[in-house]
Amino acid sequence: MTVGVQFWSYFASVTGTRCAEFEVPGGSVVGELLEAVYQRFPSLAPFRSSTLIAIHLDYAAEADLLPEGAQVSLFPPVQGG
Amino acid sequence: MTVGVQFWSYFASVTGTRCAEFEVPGGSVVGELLEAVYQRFPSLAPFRSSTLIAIHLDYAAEADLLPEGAQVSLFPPVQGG
Amino acid sequence: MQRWLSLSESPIDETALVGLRPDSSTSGAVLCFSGVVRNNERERPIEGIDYEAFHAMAEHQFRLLLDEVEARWPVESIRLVHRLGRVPAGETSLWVEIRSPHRGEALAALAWLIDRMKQRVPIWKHPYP
Amino acid sequence: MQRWLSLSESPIDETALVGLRPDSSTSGAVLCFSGVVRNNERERPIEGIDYEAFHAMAEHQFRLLLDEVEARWPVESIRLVHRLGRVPAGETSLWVEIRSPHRGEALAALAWLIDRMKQRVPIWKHPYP
Repeated sequence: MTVGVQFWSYFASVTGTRCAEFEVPGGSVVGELLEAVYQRFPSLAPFRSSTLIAIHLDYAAEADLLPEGAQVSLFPPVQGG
Repeated sequence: MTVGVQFWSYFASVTGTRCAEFEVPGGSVVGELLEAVYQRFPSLAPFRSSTLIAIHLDYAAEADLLPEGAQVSLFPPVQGG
Repeated sequence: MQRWLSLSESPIDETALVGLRPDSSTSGAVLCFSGVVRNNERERPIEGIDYEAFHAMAEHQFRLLLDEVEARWPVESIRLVHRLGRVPAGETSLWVEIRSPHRGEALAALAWLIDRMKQRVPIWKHPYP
Repeated sequence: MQRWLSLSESPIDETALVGLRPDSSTSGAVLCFSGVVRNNERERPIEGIDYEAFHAMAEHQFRLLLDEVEARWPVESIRLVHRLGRVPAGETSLWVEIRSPHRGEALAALAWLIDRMKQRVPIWKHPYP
């Protein structure tokens, strides 16, 4: 299945793009998608431990199942205010 | 020496006056003045444990010496805001 | 620390006070508290509260509290207004604004200042009618 | 709990917001926080901050936080405005107003809400120049 990934804040500079699409097997979890992301954008891998993940508008963890048609966002720590 | 005493909030209702003067010996402390106050206004005595005392604009304790020409205020707990 | 203190029978014009806030680009936090007279006191309905003050001592005690705030927290400015006399329910009786570099010290200073005010500043409430 | 949330590139008109505060004579406490952009970031001078937001998720996360405030404290209303885009130093980027019966819950809810916002709401600061 196809998963859309958006990169926010300086993650867009690190990857050189605001969004990308990935093909992953049905039943994959977020962590498996991340492996594909880091394969295509190795410069993003060093930020893995502080990366926040959302599926659509809610936070997600690496162990979470990717739903059909998932829109995933990856971003650094937030800093509103 | 003469000491002026002011009564604030419902202490003015309890004593029936906003101010009074008392004669006390030089070298008296606040507690001795209070005895004279409660002698003239016995209805105020039951409030003694919660009574706040000021000399001029600063809080004072019963053991504090009364300065010459002291203006003393007696009032119930404060409740600004 | 800049300070501005007012005890007055006039209504507190919060919009005007906010409009007159001094400019500063060194303070990251502005915390503003309005104490509003509620329409009940100990669960009995009231029209408002008549605030009585020992005016000179109240100002003096407020100044002592502001001195202590200044000694304890890196506060840039405090503006404080306490209304006296009759204040109808729904209107503001106390307005305090604290500016500081960060929100933590503004929150701590505000909580401390109001707690202390209620112990030290000779103002009394007389609900009416 | 009444709530009013706005994420917008427009300057925050605090005077107007205070003027539009809904009347209430049941809330004794109104606490208002303004987060102002400082003219330095980690001790280096800056002109301002460009706020980037994942807008839809930021609104959703703010709503979840407001749900949690409502569950935890007896807050009567919250109005929250976060400015996005370029905000020059000295201008307000965040404005939050909390009304509650007493000041204790307003102070607790405000401190909690801002702390959580800084962990959960996808907004990022880019100082300029």
